[in-house]
Amino acid sequence: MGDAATLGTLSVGQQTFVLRRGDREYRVDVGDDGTVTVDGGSTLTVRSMGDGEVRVRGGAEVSAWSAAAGDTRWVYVGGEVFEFEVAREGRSRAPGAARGSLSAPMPASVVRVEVAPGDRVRKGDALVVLEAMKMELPVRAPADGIVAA
Amino acid sequence: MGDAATLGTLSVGQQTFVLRRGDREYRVDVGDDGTVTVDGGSTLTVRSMGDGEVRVRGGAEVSAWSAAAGDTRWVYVGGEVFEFEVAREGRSRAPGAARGSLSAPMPASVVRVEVAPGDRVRKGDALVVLEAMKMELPVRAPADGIVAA
Amino acid sequence: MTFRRVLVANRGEIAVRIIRACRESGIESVAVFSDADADAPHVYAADRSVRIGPASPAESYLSISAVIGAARSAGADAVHPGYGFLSENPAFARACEAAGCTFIGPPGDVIERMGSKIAARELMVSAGVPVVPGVTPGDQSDTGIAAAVVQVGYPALVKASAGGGGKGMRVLRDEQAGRELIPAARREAVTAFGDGTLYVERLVDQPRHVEIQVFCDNHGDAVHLFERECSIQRRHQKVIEESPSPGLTPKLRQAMGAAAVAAAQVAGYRNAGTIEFLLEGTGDAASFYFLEMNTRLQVEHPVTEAVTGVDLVQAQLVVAAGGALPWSQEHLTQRGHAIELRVYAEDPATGFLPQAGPLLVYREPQGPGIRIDSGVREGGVIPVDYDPLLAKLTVTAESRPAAINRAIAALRAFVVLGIRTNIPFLGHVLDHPDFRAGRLHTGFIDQHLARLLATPDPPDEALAAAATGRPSVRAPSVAGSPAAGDPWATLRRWGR
Amino acid sequence: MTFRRVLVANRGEIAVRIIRACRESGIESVAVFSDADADAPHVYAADRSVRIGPASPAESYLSISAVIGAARSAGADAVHPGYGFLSENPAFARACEAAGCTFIGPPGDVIERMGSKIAARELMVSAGVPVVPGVTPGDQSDTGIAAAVVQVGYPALVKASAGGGGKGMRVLRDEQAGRELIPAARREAVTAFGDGTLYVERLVDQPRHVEIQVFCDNHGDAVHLFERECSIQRRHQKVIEESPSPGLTPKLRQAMGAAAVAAAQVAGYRNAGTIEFLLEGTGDAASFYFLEMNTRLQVEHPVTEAVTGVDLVQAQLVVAAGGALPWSQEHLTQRGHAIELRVYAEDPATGFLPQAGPLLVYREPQGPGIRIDSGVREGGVIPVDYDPLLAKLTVTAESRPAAINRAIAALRAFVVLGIRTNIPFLGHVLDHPDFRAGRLHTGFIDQHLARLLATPDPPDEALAAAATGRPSVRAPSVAGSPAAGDPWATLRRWGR
Repeated sequence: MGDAATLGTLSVGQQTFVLRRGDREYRVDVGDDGTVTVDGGSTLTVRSMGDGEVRVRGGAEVSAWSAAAGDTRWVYVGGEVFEFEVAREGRSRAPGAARGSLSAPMPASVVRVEVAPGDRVRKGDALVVLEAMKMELPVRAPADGIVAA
Repeated sequence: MGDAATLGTLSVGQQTFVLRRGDREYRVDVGDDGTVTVDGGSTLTVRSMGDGEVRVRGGAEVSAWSAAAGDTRWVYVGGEVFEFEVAREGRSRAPGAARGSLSAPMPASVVRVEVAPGDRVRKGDALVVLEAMKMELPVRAPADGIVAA
Repeated sequence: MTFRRVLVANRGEIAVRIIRACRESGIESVAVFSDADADAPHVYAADRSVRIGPASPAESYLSISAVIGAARSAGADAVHPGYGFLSENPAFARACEAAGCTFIGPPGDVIERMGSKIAARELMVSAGVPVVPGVTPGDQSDTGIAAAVVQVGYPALVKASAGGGGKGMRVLRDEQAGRELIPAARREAVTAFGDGTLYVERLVDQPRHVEIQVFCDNHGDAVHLFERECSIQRRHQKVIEESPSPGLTPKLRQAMGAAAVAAAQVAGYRNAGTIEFLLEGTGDAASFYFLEMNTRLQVEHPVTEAVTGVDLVQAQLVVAAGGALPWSQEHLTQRGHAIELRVYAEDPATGFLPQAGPLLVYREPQGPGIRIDSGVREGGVIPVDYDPLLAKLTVTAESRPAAINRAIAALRAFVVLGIRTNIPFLGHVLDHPDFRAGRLHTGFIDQHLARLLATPDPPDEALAAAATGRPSVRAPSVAGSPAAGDPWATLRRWGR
Repeated sequence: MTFRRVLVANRGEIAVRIIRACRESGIESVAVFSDADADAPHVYAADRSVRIGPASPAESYLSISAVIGAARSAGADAVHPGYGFLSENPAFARACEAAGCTFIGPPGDVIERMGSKIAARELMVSAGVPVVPGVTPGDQSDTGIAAAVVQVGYPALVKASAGGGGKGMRVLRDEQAGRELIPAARREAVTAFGDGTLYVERLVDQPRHVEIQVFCDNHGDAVHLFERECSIQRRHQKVIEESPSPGLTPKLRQAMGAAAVAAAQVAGYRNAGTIEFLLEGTGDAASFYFLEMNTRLQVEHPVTEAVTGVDLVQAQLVVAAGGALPWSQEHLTQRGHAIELRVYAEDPATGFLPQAGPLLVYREPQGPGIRIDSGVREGGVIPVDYDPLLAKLTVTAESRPAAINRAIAALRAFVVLGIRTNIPFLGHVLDHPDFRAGRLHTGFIDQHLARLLATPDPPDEALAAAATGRPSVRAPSVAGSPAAGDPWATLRRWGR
């Protein structure tokens, strides 16, 4: 599978996702240390194996597989498939200096670099413009932050 | 498998590789249109399927698989495995303006961008410095050229 | 005598299956492909390949002239039609022979005769094979059909004489229903088969669909290879098949096998074929009725291969080339238990609607007793143009309970994301108490639909994976070797 | 009675195999792992897992206290030892029982008795099972051993009484050779087994290695499951096994099966075991001699499963829990032909030297009649610490020629790059005229080595692929979802 290319690092806080399935919404908080809580419940720990497989440890450790297509998140776990829509994502709860990383959605060529190390960026600013499949794709900052050297 | 990330495009010419196996050397010319000749022989056409598989059309079209580890190139075709050492590579035969692309050896974070669009670079110049596995990895120009916008 | 080069006039898993059999038999294989399939697995599997047209089946896999043209240009001396597409088209069988290629299947006139429900039924009656009480009314008007329905009795089935696969089929439970459903059945028959002739038969309630694999050579020998239980169907199409049938006694198995061989022989059959029966009742007292004959390799042939240990496709190649049947009836054995699960890109929750789209993640299970026949790969796209069968998972074990457990474990290791499939649904069927108990009938899925569709709430693990997993979008490869020119950026496909 | 939770005291493909059998039997599985295997497939396959120590086998998979500790902490009620490691260690079997866990295998005293070549041989002689003419000299001095060699006659074999796997084994073809080789054999025996006792026997020239699978329950029943031909060996270790043996007549098969059952019964055997024989000569007149008993599941058990249709590991779980044998001798059948190929990370060109390194590309074949047992994955690293078996490819077909063709086709679809393997070498063995003709003996590989090692010059396609393929270096994942925090950059492993 095409790995996404990490293009740089940004200072971002903990991420909160709101995922929707049918008429239910779930709040998922993702820490930068691989911990996850769902609707404020008990903590799970996650690791990506790099090929779609995700090891999730809540009680026992289990394998899940996930894939994203647009706003849809596909997940396979325990013989069942779940589709979620991302209702909201990327809200920084802690505006502190935790490090995350930012990745391109697919292998692509860099057309323009819009920022320089040290620049202060705001959520939504274009950082880099990529070209793939004959289209220019801006990669935007998911949160306010400072471009690392 | 981790796809390498293409970080930018450089103007490079046709590539010539010298591959060694035992005491034999082979000259392989790779055009930017996917054509390949071996030791000046008849032309083959190649396509990468993105997961290690390469479709090669000489007479019939066959599948081969290849992987690189350092200077070693591993190839599987027709039930046999071949290991080649890259004795020389990247010599630009036609110094014209054909476009190639340059890729990072593995998914990694960009630590520094050393060049700007329009810069003239010489073979061996560091273009970008990546960080992966706690090491800084410079990505160098494979040929003289001009950094594309 | 053996073939030198076989053209495989099909796509997907069955084309891959046939190409493998050719390779193992020392025969060259030629794949054909439409523009939608230029990089499909069956094309890569073959020794050579020929483009036969655009994605539209009518202009490619269903085009006799395109396929025959490919066979000529590739120098093939035989054609394997697989199933579906042109496999039961007598004109195609004749066109192959006219082009100097052996058609790997029965003669065109046998296909034609068995393709007509009326002619096939008459033939079966003449051979003493039991048939469901039914009639093809001489008066094909609405009134004539309605009268025939009264004659066979309610509930009755009205269906296209020329057809199969459930098209043009209607169940009439009272006189009122007939007024609307008889014309509807006729219209659908005309649309699907170009022939509005209707056939009326008594509906066997809660029947089992049990079929017998037969095989005949050119030297007068014929054998059967036991039964396949195919009662688990949705939209009148099979999704789970197994052998042995949990509902067959040894005595009934023997009687059905003998009837199937008699049916094949009276039809003048050649090569691999299947006699489908409806089974009514249980135990030695159960009745079986001839339903139809499929004059080709079945989708579910792996089930028979698993329990008998034979290779049906390699045998097809031998017998079509004039060789003798590789087995005698007394040496064929049925051992263990096999279950095939058809993995479709379809959405069970919306009436099993076929799905098209990208296979973002596609991981097949493997291990002891697991066989996968597939014609797709991760990163590929399932086109809208064809049957949405992704793969067949066939498990074999010592007993039916062991096979069910193995199948459930294998399904849980079959990961497909990016497109809806029936994988979880199949798991729910296998785990249903009635399935485990062998209480099967063709209405099983409809009867238990609500329970089979029930999906648990997502566990926290699913939400954690959804929020943290990485995008799997597969883009055209644009990366070359490090510090090297990148031909891939400019060359993704060459003209063929 | 059935087990609730089984600890699998092994790694790699056999651990995965046993875990699958547990799952399909409704039994929870517990994997153990060393630090080299924290993310190995067998760990992911199990329901839970326990770290047992550092990479060094002595401190992990060979450590009785570490494994027993894991079994206790996980609450396991049984332990499956797999093969190798602690599987034939009587102290481990006893330690399991002492810890309240059933050892899935024979009692410790049976392991001990059959582990001594001398005691095992005496037992066989008492049961009327033929043995190779040989002697354990009372005088174990160089002179005493040399005298025994003269007594059995040249060529003679001198080997460790305590050992197996070819360690401490020397062939003496004349008196001269003995002066150097007898002390060498003793030294190696001491090093490998801590016991320098030597055993001298007549060397059977060009023997075949044919073994019989046996299975005994706790209720006095014992069966054999026919033979496995294991003559294709390198460095005295099997690499290709098949069933039926191409050299066995029905009469000989019956005689060897009966001898194997007698051997197992006189040994007081329980569970799955294997009686290894040397076969000399051909036809009904061939002689067979007891070689040794393997008191555990064999690496090559899939060959037997393929031709008999049984699941040996699931049967081990049933029988160890006190259940009756699931089969009777008269219902067991040997059908079709199966060949197992052991895929090793090793370099045939340098004496089959084991290899360690990354699996840059690892693609397994699949399809009808193909079974893969593996314990590795693409992107994984083969550690230096353990046996370099990557996978077992087992093919099944109707006949031996069909199985050979299937195996060759499957090997050509088995792509492993980044580490040297014996895959092309195995293909050369299968395609050798003497292999196809069934002219097998334990010296086959040595005899034909030059031809088997010959590699063609690379075709232009290979060079084109080498120059244009992309790097497959698999780095730790550092990419998160788009525009999202990336936990992977900081969390690649948590402590266990």
